[in-house]
Amino acid sequence: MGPITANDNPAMIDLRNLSRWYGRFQALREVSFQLAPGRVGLLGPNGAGKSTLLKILLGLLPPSSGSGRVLGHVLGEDSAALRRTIGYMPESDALVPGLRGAEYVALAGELYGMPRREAQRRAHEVLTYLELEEARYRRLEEYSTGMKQRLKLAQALVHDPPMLLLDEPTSGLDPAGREAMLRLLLTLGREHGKAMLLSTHLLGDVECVCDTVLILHQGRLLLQGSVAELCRRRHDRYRLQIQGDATTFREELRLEGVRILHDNGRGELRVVVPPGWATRTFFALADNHRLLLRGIQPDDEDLEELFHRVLNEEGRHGRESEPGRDA
Amino acid sequence: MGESRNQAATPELLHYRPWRGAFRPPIASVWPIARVALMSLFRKWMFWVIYVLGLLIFLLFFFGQYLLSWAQTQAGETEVQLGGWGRTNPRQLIQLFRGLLKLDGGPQTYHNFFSYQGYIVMIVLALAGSILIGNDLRFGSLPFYLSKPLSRWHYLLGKGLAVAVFINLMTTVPALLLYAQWGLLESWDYFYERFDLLLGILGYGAVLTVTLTLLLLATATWLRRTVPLIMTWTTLFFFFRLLASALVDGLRFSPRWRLIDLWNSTSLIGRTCLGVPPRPMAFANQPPWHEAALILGGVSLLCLIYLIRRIQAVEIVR
Amino acid sequence: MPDLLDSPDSGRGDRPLTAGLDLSFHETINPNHSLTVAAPTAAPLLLCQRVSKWYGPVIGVNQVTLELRSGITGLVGANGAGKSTLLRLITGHLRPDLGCIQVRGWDAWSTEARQHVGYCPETDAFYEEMSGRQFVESMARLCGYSRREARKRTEAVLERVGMAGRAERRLRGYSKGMRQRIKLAQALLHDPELLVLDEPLSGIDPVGRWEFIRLFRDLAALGKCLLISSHELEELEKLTDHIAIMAHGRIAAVGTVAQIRDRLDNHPLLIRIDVRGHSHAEHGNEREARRLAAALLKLRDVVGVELLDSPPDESVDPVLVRARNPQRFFQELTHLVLEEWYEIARLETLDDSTQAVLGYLLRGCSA
Amino acid sequence: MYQSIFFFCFLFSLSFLGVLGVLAVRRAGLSQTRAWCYLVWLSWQRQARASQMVWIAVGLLAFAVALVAIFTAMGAWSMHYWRWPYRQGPTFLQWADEIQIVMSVRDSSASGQGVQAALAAAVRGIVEHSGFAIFSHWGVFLLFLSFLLPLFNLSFATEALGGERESNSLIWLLSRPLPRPAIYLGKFVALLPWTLGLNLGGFGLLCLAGGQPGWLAFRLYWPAVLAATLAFSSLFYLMGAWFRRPAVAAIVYAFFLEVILGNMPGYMKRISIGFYTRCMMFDAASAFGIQPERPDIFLPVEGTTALAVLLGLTIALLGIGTVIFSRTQYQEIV
Repeated sequence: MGPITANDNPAMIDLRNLSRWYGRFQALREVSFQLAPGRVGLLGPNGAGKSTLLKILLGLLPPSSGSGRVLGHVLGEDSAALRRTIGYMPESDALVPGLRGAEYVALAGELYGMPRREAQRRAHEVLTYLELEEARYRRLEEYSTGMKQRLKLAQALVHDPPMLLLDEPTSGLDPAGREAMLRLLLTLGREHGKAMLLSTHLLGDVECVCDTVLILHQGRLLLQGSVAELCRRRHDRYRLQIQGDATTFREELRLEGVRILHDNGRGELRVVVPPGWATRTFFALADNHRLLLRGIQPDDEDLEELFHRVLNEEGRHGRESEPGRDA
Repeated sequence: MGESRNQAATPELLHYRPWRGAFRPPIASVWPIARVALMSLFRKWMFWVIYVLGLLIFLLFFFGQYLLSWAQTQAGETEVQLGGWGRTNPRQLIQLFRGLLKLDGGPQTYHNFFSYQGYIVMIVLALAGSILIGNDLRFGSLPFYLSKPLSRWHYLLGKGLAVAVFINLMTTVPALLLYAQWGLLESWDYFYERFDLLLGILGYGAVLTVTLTLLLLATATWLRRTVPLIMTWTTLFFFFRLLASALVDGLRFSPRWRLIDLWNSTSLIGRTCLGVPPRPMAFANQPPWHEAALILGGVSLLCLIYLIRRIQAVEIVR
Repeated sequence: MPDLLDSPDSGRGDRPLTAGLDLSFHETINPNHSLTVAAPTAAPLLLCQRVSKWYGPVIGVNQVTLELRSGITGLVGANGAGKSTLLRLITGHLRPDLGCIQVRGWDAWSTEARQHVGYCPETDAFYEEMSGRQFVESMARLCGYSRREARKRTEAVLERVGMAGRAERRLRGYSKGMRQRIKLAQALLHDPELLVLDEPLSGIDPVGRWEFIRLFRDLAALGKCLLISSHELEELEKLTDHIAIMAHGRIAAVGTVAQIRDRLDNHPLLIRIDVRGHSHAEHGNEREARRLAAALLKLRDVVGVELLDSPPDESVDPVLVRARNPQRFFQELTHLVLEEWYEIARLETLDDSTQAVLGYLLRGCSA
Repeated sequence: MYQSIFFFCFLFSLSFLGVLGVLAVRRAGLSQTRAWCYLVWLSWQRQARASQMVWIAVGLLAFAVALVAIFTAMGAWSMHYWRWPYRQGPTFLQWADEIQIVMSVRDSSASGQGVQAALAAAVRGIVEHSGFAIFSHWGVFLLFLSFLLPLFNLSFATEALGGERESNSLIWLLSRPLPRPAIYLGKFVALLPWTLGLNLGGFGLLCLAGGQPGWLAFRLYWPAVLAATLAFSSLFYLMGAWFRRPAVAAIVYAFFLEVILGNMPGYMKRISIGFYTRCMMFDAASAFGIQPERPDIFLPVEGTTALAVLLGLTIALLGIGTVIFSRTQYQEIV
């Protein structure tokens, strides 16, 4: 019994017109997509329906309408067998108060169906791997946020599932913790062949870990595409750090056709450059105005801008192809 | 821990290793759930306080039996003077005590023990219900359990198992200890001759376990919070008991009214299980045991129906 | 970690422990945070003196000394460094085991101190059955305002946090971002001088984050003193550069990021420069990076240069430079670029961010 | 006697509120008093919103009242219809008639007849007036005093602080500029309408449903119910400030310790609240022949002493609670 690979299972997830209502509130609207096994990012702002989608994929919630398959299991049929192949890292704390770290992970292993001793052994192994070794015997109440996140990952990994569903794995983490978590996920995906679906509202998370991205907005699937493609357009943005009085420098930049998106007033500028721009010009301008240029970094488009772009494109596209879709 | 992460650790040790092995069926996860539930209760000092209070009754019975038995062996055949009333044989005197206190290894001993445990079982269960089920709902542990390959039934079964263990820890297990103690104190023959008592104890325990477990699961999933749970639970076991006694003993209503007292109903069935001989006066004041069985069966069925409906509801995941 | 808790402290008394630097707030000269003109006798807004707090055997806050008078101060540190404990001590929800905390001269545990403090706690529990507006209004009335005044203030703060239009729903159905806004609104009600905000930015999407940052700036401009704890160092850097760094229950350093960084003499700046393309024909088929590295090595302030492997998908070659005296180094780098025609795709100081400073400080601590 | 008790209670509550008011005003200006009044109002409201609890309490009360009303309609509060021998013989009323007839037939001397007539009338009188005794014993002592009264107090008083702690919302009150003693006492005052309303009001309803004997019972017993409510509320409220799970601690006390202590022989029972309540009741109804089953074992105290003890206990518990609440550092429950 090996991990389910691309050969066994051409589609990791295959959804057709999936909708979910909570009373009169529609959390998911007619979501359809197919995904090959790999690392997939699920992006969207708070309340876009990401958590609902994950719970449906896990067989915890039945879809109100539509159908789907996850790793070959039809949704709603044998959800226990489906859940055995998935490690789920919930967004909420979902801890069992009163337990110690190692007990908690071992319990998860047993609930997945591992024999008791095996689950305990494996719990310690996974905790060591996630560098929670010293905290193993602490009570869950004493864990800090970062440790809780890794603990939740540990309980999802304990039975070595072929696929991971991660709901906001980096929320509440300090930057070092976030970086470590992302590195961990990348390693798991690249070197150990874990398929994963990573839900987040941070573009950086997806960019770092995933190769495919899904964007949800208000319960609707806005975009499915490769991360590389999504990030392709960003070569025209820079973040500059300068030291000194920047007023004339900014004027000069404008004259050169550079658009200044934002100036934080303390020497940091975000700019959009015209095509064919050479960064050398920045240096030249800075030198002219007796400024010190301390940093040039290719800049990210933030999620909000990305949404606006995707929404605009989608809107245009939608109007052309499916006129009645929004009704 | 942030700093240690940056330093390269020994790669061999920290390598992720795959795991190969056969999974067990979901039913195997019932016991882990129960075990963890028990563990989280045993780690509360409040539980031990109540449990020790409950054990007081057991100790009373245990040492009562022991002391009387010991006194009997110590007492000689000599007659003792009892005040101005005359002389009597101490053995007979002790025998009389035993009969009066019902510490004679007969069915009545065990029945009394079970009945006296009523209040303490009620209090323990009110505590257990809010910790076992209320806590899971409050701290959001439910997604943890339900995201595992087990159905909601397995989850409930696990919690039910934990509850059943408590109930038996308070009732059946001490009763069995009393049984063993009597056999060891008196004679081995007791085990052969009164084997029916052993079965009776087990039967009584089983009735208690099934009824109370279902009732607790149903009320705890319905009410969730501690205070309402305690209110309902005391109403069921305290108020109805008072009411029944007011109605039947005070206002001389039909003994059938005693059926609203669930603990009394279980006690009636237990009486039948143990084969307690009916005492004419007291028994006339009690409804027949099959009516009690009918009531308990009805209550259990209602709880079961409620649980089935509740567990199929979607919103418990949210 | 354990050696940290007991050893280094004995001889030093109340000085904040850092990797060889001792910056306390009033020593630093910083235009954004110059003291408000106050009579010398006036008590500082917040004064923590050698405060320690234990949770059972675990130490939560260890000999913290902090003085605030105005402006925005960021409180940063890893998860579990003691930030929340410190904030709870300041707002009078906990009492220090050692030392004392005063707000305008009142003990932080007293009622009078609480009149000067607005607190936005980390917890996410409300009176869930109320609507957002009802909640804020009852909080206003608990401050002692009349019904009319409370309503007026409620509207004002809701407006300010951008919830005026959507405060009618029940709190139970609020998203994380809306909850954060309501929490902030109730902290602003009685117009306190000191605002203590515990993780106000966590769980908010990027748009909300910007609005909050703007709001905090406005508040600071009104003369409020803000103490904000956050992991979102990048956001915090946008907001203020005056930070207090906490590690293992101690304040490791207070000051601006640059000040703290500049004092770390034993760590030369680490700068990454990505150069694009191959070099010109006259230099042979040499990589551009190699040429730059050679040029850099000739500069006075460069301590070391390292060529890194280029990332697989990009046509750039990274060079890692260690340099002292950043002012002069960047000046010379500019000239180098202009004179020798390099195309720089990225110029980034890797270790002057708060995070990097934090990293150095922590390593200094644990070493 | 009852006037004086009533007056004392009234004075007590007035002075209590007065002390609170003075405390609140003295600490810092006028607006704090307003904040305190609002705190009382808000806490009162929030108790109402713990709807499950209120519904269960009201339902329980309605159930008890309905039962009592049915019994009253059936005339169950007297011994008329009791039979002797049990369940088979004629009723007591028939016995009384029969005694009268038999006696009048047997002896015809004038003096003898007088004695016999008096005896028969006494028997009849006891049978007729037995209603109050029966109602007292079953309706008041058993149903109300040993169950409804502690339960109502327990549920509302532990929820007042315990509920806030359990849902982690105490932090909002504690971060307001209100003195901690004022918060503690304010929430207690907000609790009183609930416990007093349910207990006194519930007792009133129960008695109203009890007809003639019920009316008498209410007139005699209400001071005891009031005092017991105050004492129980302050005790359980204190548990809310102290324990993580106050409801469980309170239930152990109310239904286990009270039962055990209250039935112990000797002076041990004098540390239970129920003992003093019963003493007040016995004292109030002594003219009607209500007394403990075994006065030599029960060892009752004077009614006024019992009242003083209960009120003193209330004040002491509130004081202790205020000190505890002002010094405790409340943490969130994870």
